[in-house]
Amino acid sequence: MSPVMYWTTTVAKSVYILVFPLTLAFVLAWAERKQSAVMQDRIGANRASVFGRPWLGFVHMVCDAMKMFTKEDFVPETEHRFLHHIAPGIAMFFALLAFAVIPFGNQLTIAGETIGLQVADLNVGILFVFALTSLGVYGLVLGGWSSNNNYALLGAIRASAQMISYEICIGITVIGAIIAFGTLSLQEIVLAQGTHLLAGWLPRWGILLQPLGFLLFFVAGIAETKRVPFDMPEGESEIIGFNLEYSSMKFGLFLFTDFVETVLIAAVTVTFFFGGWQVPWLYETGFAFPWGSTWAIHPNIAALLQMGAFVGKVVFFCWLMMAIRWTLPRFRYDQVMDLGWKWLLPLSLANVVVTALITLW
Amino acid sequence: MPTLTIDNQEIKVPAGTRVIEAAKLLGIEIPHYCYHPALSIAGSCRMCLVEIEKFPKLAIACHTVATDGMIVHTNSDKAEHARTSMLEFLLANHPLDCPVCDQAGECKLQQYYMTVGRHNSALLDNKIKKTKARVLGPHVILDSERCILCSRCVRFTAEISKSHELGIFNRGDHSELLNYPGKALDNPYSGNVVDICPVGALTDRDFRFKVRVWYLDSKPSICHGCARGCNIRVDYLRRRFHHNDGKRIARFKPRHNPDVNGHWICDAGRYSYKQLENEDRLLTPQVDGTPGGWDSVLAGAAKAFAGHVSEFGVNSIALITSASLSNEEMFTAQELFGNGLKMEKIAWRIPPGPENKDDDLLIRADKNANSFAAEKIFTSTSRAKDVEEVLAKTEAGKIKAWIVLDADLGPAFGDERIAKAAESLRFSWYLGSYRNATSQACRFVLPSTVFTEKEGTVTNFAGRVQHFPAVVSPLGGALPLLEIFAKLAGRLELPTVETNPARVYQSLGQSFEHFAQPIYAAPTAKAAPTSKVS
Amino acid sequence: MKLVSKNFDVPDSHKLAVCEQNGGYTRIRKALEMEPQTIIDEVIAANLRGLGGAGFPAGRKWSFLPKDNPKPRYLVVNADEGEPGTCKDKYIMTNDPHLLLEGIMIASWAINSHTCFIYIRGEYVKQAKILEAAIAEAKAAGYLGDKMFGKDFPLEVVVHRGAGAYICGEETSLLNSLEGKRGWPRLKPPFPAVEGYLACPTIVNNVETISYVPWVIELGGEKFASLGSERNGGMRLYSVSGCVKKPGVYELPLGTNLKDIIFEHAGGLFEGRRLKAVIPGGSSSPVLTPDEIDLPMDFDSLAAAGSMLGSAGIIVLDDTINLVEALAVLARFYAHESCGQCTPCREGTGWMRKILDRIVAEGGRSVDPANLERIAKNIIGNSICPLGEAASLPVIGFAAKFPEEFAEYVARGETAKPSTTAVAAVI
Amino acid sequence: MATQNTIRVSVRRRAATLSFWEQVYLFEVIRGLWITTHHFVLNLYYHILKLFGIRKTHPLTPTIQYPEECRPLALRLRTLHRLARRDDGRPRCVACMMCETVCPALCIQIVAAAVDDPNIEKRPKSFDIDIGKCVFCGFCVEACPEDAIRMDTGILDIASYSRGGMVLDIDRLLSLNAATERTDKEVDQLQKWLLQ
Repeated sequence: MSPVMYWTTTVAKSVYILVFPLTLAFVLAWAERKQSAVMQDRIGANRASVFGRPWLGFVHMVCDAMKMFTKEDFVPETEHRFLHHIAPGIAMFFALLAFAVIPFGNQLTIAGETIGLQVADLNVGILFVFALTSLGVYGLVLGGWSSNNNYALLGAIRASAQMISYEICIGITVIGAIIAFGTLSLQEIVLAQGTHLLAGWLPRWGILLQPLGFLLFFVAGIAETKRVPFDMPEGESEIIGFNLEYSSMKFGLFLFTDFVETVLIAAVTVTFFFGGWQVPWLYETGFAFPWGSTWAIHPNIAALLQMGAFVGKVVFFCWLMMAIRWTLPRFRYDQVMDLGWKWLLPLSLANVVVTALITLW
Repeated sequence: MPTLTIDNQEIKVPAGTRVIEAAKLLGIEIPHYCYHPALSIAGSCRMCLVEIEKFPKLAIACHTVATDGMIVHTNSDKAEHARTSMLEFLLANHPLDCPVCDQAGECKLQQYYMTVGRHNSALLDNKIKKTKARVLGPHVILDSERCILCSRCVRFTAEISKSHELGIFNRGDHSELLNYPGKALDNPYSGNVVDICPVGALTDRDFRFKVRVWYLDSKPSICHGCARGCNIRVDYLRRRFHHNDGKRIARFKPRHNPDVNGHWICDAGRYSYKQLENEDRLLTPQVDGTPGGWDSVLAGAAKAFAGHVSEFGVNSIALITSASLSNEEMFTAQELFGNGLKMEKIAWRIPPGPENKDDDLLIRADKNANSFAAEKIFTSTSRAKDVEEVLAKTEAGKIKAWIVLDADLGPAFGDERIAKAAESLRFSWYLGSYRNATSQACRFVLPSTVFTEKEGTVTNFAGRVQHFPAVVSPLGGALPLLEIFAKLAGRLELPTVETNPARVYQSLGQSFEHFAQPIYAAPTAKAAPTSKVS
Repeated sequence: MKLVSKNFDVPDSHKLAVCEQNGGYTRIRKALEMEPQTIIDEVIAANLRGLGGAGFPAGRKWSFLPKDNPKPRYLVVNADEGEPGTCKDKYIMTNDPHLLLEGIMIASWAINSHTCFIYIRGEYVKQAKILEAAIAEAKAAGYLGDKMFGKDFPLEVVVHRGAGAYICGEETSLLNSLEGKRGWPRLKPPFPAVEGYLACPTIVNNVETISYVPWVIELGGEKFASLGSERNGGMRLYSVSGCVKKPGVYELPLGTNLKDIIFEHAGGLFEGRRLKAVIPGGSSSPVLTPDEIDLPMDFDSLAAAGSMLGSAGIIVLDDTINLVEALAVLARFYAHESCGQCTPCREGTGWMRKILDRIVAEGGRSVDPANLERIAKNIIGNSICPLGEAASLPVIGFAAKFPEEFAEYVARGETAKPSTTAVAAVI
Repeated sequence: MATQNTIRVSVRRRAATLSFWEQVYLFEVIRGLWITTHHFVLNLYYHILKLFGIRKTHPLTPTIQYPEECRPLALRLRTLHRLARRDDGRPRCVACMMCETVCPALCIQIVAAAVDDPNIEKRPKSFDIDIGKCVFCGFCVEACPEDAIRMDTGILDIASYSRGGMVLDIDRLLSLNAATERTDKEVDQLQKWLLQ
């Protein structure tokens, strides 16, 4: 690969891990309002307008951002001003970085060069994702602790307890998937889902191999994003969360991290259980349907289709999580811990055992 | 000693006791308007109708004398019906202008309507119009429409003040309480008719529209207006200071004490509350007229004192004290200045003005609340008891410094004389509550609280020791005199001064037999019940 | 038979000479021979009731005087005849003042009083003058003054003219008025016999009662008593007024049938009229319907019939009289005359007047008759003096016995103002 | 008969016992999601139709676009206070302090003064209502013996840039009138005042 090409692709991919989740998160912030409105027979944000039109409420998002940036940045009297400042950055940083190992397509061939549609194809990609999401907890804990406020500290402890509890479940659930696919590399996991079952009629997606695993993962994933029904850590105005002493864009970053994490969880879920960028019956050279007919497509077009499929799947799961967020009420904290430790953890262990037994068999 | 039964309770009462009084002894309140224990029986309101067995009809409890074996039912159906119907009659021509009536909240019509009335009005006709808002005298205003013609006020002016200003005119439902033509209700006790008026007919012009009575809290106290020591009730605001012109104390009311003042107080005492929060109050410590903090002014005062003592000796200083201080303050002053600093000139006697005379009801010529105690406490050490003497010695240059305790010498000796005498002084302290010629003549002014802002006891002219509590908190930067003494003692490096009046009174009792009887409630005991004005 | 009214028709009977020709001042001479206690006993035996209206036995009243009170005793003659429908005392004082004076002398001797006040109604100007002239004549004759008929028994009789207040016919307010105070009734006890005029023992008797005393002495107690019915001794002056042919004052034995008084003595009704109601004993007595008038006119019988004899002022009302208007007139009178001292009478009489005035002027409301009756019942028994009862009894009587008269007014008022009535009912 | 006269006492329902499948939550969650999704899809369909100009009249939501459109207020709705006047223009209020006394939010402050007219005697020298504190309970209206204070102005949108601006004094309270009596011109003036 030529150096020019190398740097170009590297920069492009880096820009991607910034732009893709952030754009989607921005859209999610909008969807948060609009989708809930539509679900609840309301209209939703429609007052802010440009050129006399509310532009489906997008202007509100812009205004919100302007508000976030221009608000007074209140910093509490704390000896850990530095940590206080960087805490939201830590949370956001790790959430974004996890996207580096998530494959969003197979490969493109441009000017004879093959470009893998993944920022970094780590052979331990899955562990990398976990490492980063686990580190994301530091953002919250440091934010709560450095705020020099008992309530914030309590909120942070609550948040970390919850996230650690559910990370265990996620980790164990994914072990099931790893056993099933036999690899730690995310790209390979996706590739492994490109084959079909039942004489080619059914895509061999993770959900078919790990139906229980999917459920557990998805539930625990929502808990990881700290959103309803698991939004205890933030508890916006009711129970006071770790972000109590944050204002302006630092608060906004925490808020945004949630959306980025939503996208991340959606992307990981898709990667593990819904074939990642795979489109059923679409191969590098084109479609090959189970009834025998084929449709040849240029490989690059196919790759783009697969990228689109990935984005589509992620968007669907974002929508689903949003729908859940506006459907369910919040758990009580004891219920959260109860669910995490008494139900999800044993079930995920059972899932591993069963998966392992089946694989051995 | 007849024994009678009231509502199934037996009681033995002295001969001649009225049924209403016997019932009161049993704790049964028979509704009444015209009956007042200190006045003759009128029997006109007919509210106290009770059923007495073997009587052909209902009898009024205020006039019926209790006899042996009498069986009285105050709550029988007949008696209750009679009461309700009497109240209905009383309210038939009553204008029901409670919204503008100052009595609302302490009105017996309202009270009995809620307890024994609760009837619906059956009146379809117009009410009778009578005089409204007629000024009877300097303190009292009359609303004849509200009057229920109980004649308490008429009997008060006839029997107590013996000034006969009021009478009832016209007949039937046009009967009207008025003052006799050309005669204003201006006797020195006129305010009492407001207290005894059970309704809003006679209201206090001074209290008029200032504050609604239900915003007021009350504490018992002792009037400091003269040597009588009348028992009073201080009504004050605890919140909503936008009422009552922003002042806390709204009025004084007499408190029943058969041994001192009966049910009454004089108008001078009644309206003496006004000065307690007026503009003349001293609120910040001052040096030569310049306000300062307590610490700096006290430091200056102590320095001046110490310098003076080392130069001229303590005998060149005179303590001039008001005879209105509490027993505790006098005793502490005596301990501090007389026994502690060995000052020999403690003067408190100020001759009363010629216009002050005793009358045969309550008013005393001596306008100091505590002359009795001053004589007792200061006499042991003082060699100069008359203020006149101190003044003469000051003018002669023998006395070179004054310590004035709340005494205003202006009225007795003239403002100019005080100012001139003070000019020759090396230093002077004024510890007092009000700005006056004496305070202005003194260099160091330390503001002290008035009697409603401190606790203590006073001794009236007959030697009766009476306790008064702190009703409100000190105004501005003023401090109770005992605390000022304690601060001064600290500055002058003298033994610690006790600031708790109860403990000071204990020491006082050990030094003077007259004050040996306990006055302060034991710390655990509840406050003694205060008798109410009927 | 005529006792008190014996000399009414004699010309110049008010003059001492004429009086003495007709038997005047003979009884006093006889009485002066008797012991005072004997006289009191005679009067008790005579069943002489207080003829002012209350009917309290006069002899018993006299015997209530405290024996050991060193204060002077007073006799007060109540000549404040204000009860509507009553004019008997006027006749006595106009036509036979010396009979009254003779009675005063006997009574004073009996109760050992040396001063007598005749409290005469302010409107009785002529009678006051006659009395004063009679007293002067008696004095000149030595019957009154320092020595009564030569005996060492000084007696002064003073005529005191009232100022025209009905309430001053009540004995205690009469005493208050006599003392120069407001004519307000006093609380009882103490009764005047114990503490009356200037807190001294005082006997207050009606003119008619005192005027019968000489006849008790002349006839003797038992004979006098036998003239009337049981426990109602002697005779009585009945003032008959209203819709009769011959209104006037008739002296008849106590217990004469009311029907006989109206239809025989007073000449009956005018032609073509129907009797509607009779007020038997002055305006304050409850009204009787035509069915009820067949009864003996004495204190006990009328009380049994639910009315009272009172001052025996019989007012006859026939079918030309509108009873509601008549009642309104009465209510106006009592409201005007209520002294205003005690609550029920002051407010109740005024209230009843307001209601009745309104009923007459603009028709009534359905609640009015019941309300009137309720107010009246609330006054009765609760006021200081009997004026409250006097005002209430007629209202109760009229409302109970003639509801149809009220119904007419109510119907008129209700049709005129349906909406306001509805509001009133809600209130 | 006895049963008819028995008073029905509502017994607090016990927590519903959940079946196993309900306890699993999953299916219940899906059921809930089904409902919300149903609404979402249907509404989105109509929204899109409207976006493209089809079926404009369909009432998409019950939302009222306040303040451009207002719901008609019930006549007895408690809205901003006003002080009524007598026929001669003087305030009806006689400063009896009933409203001040009954006010649970302590938002009314009245200072009384005397008037010469013996038939009125008393008037409010100042009458301040701190709308910022008011809880709109209407007790003051209930308590008023003179029918002087009323809450019928129909004004609900009360806002100010300062705490002091939320305190309405006697002149302002007297200047308001009932929503039902208001002319169009007064409505305009009111609008201006509210927008200040």
